[in-house]
Amino acid sequence: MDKLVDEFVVPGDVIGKIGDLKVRIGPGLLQSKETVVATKAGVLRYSKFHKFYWIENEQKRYVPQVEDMVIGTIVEKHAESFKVDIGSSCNALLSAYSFEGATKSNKPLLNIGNLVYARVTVANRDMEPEIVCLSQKQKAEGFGQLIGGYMLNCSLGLSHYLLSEDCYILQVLGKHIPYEIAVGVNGRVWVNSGSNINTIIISNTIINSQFIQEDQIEPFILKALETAKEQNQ
Amino acid sequence: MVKKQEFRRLNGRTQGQLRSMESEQSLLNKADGSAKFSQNKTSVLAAVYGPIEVNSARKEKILKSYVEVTFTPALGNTTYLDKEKELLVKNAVESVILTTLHPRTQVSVIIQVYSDDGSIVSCSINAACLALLDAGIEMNGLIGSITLMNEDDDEDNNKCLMIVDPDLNEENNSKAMAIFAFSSNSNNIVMSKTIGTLTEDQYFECLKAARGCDSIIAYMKLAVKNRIMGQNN
Amino acid sequence: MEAFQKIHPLEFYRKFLIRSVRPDGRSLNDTRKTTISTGSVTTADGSSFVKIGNTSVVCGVRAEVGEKPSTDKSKLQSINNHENSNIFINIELGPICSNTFSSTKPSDMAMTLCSRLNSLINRLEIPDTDFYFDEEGKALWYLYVDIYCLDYDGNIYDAAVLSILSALKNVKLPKGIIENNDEYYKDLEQPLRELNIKHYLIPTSFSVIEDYILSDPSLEEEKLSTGTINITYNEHKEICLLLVTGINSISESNLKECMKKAKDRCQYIINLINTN
Amino acid sequence: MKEVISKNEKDFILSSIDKYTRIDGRSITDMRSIKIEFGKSFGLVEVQLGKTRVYTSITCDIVEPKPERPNEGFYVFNTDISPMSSVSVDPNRGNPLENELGRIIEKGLKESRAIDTESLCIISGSKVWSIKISIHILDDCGNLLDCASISVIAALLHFRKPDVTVIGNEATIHPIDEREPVPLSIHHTPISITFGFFPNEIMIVDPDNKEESVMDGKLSFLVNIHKEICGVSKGGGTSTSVHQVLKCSKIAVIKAAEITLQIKESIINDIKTRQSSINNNKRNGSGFRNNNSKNLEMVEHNK
Repeated sequence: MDKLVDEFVVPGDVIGKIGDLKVRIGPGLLQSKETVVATKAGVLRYSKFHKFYWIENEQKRYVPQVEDMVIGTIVEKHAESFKVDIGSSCNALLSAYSFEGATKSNKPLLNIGNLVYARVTVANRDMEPEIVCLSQKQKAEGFGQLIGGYMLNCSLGLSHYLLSEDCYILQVLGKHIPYEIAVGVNGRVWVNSGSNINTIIISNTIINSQFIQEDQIEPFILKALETAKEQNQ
Repeated sequence: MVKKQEFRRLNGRTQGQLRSMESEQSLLNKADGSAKFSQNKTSVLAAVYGPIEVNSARKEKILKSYVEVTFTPALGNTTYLDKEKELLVKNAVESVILTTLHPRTQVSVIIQVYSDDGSIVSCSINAACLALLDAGIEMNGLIGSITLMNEDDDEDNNKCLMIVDPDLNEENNSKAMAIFAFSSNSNNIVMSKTIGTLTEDQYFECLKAARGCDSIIAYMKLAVKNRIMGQNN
Repeated sequence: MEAFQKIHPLEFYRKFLIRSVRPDGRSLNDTRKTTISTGSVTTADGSSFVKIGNTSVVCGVRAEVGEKPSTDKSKLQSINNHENSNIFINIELGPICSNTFSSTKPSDMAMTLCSRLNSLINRLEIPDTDFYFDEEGKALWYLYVDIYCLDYDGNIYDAAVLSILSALKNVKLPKGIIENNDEYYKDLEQPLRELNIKHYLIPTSFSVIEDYILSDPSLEEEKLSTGTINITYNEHKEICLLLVTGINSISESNLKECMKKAKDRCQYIINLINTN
Repeated sequence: MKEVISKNEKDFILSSIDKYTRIDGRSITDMRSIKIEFGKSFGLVEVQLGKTRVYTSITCDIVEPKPERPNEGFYVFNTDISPMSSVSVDPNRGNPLENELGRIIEKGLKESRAIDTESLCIISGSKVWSIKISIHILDDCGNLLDCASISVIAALLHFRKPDVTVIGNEATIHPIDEREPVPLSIHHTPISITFGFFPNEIMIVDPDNKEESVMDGKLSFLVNIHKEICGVSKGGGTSTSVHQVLKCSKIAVIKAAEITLQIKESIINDIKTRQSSINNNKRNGSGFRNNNSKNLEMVEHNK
């Protein structure tokens, strides 16, 4: 089953037989009568820890999955719930009670255009996705409204990379500029820092990080900081 | 027996020789997936949005996603001739997309012709396939298309010569033409259209020669591999 | 039984297809009763009315005189551009024939059919001299063929091709003379002459439902079908148009089988066209 | 499906413009980088202004002129905002922005006599050139008017029509490979520069789509290299003071000069590459590229 791991696959390539081994297949793979077939073009990855196969590819359109952390923009406001755009094919439903400490009397004051950081609880192809602003332990833990700052759009691959623990870019940025960041798996990143110029520098480094080598990121940031200092003299 | 000097066409290509192919992917910023495919002077840009919300409720399908194709020629506005090209591209593309994975959504493929120098429908189908791969739409295989043409052999004029991938002036004084589309996962005919009068054995001769379409599919795999692998290492 | 057909149309059809019969009693290869009558519209220069099962189509031909286009040399002579042929076909699929069509915008199907028929008409190879209004051919006859679908129950392509062919056979064009190069006078003494159409066009259509091939599909069958095959032969069994479209692909053997079925039907259609 | 912009982004853009900084690091009077690519034959140009992309194609054919103007040719403009430019464009419903764009460019060219229709006459009364210009908007990332006007001007300068010799009233058209094709007669090249206005008297050059959704008003100048203003388009929004309009026109003149130089340069070196490719074809005598031994030549451009 894993002779193709870390190899480039194209839709229609047969990955292997299921046989009796217990294995989970993720996005980009499809089981059709005992064989697993690739449905997207990309690199086949296998994580031994979760026994999980998936295809890593460069994509912009987000397809909701359960337990994904996403950033959404509120599009409609109803009495009991909000409609939130998370960049997928249809808007997600956010109930007004899915906030920490929200009761019938004190509902969260959100209106159209606000940003929320939420977790996807219901996601399947026949139903509207549903999101909540609570962690599994029903605590806020960073979920909820994002105030101020700036939101940028990037590809899904980059947002996964930013979420990985050893993400080099965020550590380097942290050395030079104090900032606050929320990364949504749907290709949206919310950044906030002391001054507008710093936020702009952070968002530009994140967007250009795909195109410049790792060792050139630090000089890129330092140069941007100098030009910012001269500008506001 | 002297080997007959290999027949050379006006533009210097031999009978079965395709034009040199160039391709470029994810060049548009707004589209979910985009690709430019050009065969010498014929070049086409294809963009894909999907899966997105259906723009008119009448077209919404309950169990499948609705595939919509828009074909705009290089000059002026679309005429009824382009509507037929839209239908050919739509059928060829819809046979590879796994539409049942995203019911009640829409995948819109937009084709813009840069310059038309013959076999424009085949070039559009190849460009659409590359754009779908770039957008990460679930597919069960790649689709490639090829155009063939019958020309009167000037030596003995009852036998006619069958040439591959004609350009515009070859196409304009051709006796008959046939467009084929094959997918990579089965050697059945996905789409075929003939223009002009062909006898049956000429048609099946064209069908046999159209298997040259596998080289186009092989090229597409290489193109996507270079783009994705090129980025990672 | 009605409810079952409404809720699970595919299951309902599969039950019939297993025994290779269809709900309306036809076997898989049977075609519906086809009737062709010509000359039904007296005001047109040529007309025909075709009925295949419930699908009925009226076709009228209006002939007009016009000068010879001066820029014919620079226009490229080719099989797939339509400017140089003197026949212009337009098909109307209005709300009268089925509720799926809107009256405002011409539907995609009508436009694709129109372009397919216009490229098919060149296969008739009608000699240019037939279109001469006067001897030297300074003025030409232009034929505007309009097809109106009265009732759409599947397989509109076959009905349209048959109606065009029989309408053109019914056309009678008078000779004429030109005076001081812009008045056209019809010459009534000379007999009206017909277009000598070299080739017959014999269309047959199939639709594919889960690897069963049904010939001459009705509307329900077209809705359920995942693939369509249109084959048009002329009387020398040469392919004038072969169109394979649809979501699942069709194997070569199935295609050969369809071709054989289409050829068997050729003679029947030729007699049908010649009788009326 | 509509483009959604959050309130946080709007507030951030407004506050950063107050401090004279913009999101992509440009200063207030900076235009985005312009990339001009020429197609396979004359008159096909694709221009990228930042991420906005516009493709223009020009063709010509011979038609009879109008009886009341026997020796005037035609310039036919056709603008089409392709559904690929943004998800909110619906292909089957008309788009008012299309004709607005087309009209501004057409007026800018025709009324300022940048292009004249007399030069298109071959035989007065019977044969004139009709030039068809199709503008396709492929990627809408703000400021479509500037990108479209640059691509139209580049296409007009780059286009060559076949050479025609007139003897009596018989015109012979020489195909392109026999006789060197003739460029169009373009007198001057008006380029559109658009300004966005923000509260407390701040104005920016070349707004992108996020700034466009936030700005109060828009003003476009069509300026040519001789510092003449060929057209002004102010599409509603806040009123602007005279002093501001004058300042805008000064900036517009400088910017237009830079852009016209860049267009002319790119056309000159494209013509050079086209000449050299034709020459080396001629030199090896067979008129086709000599590396066709391989059955399939794979050329790969990768961004």
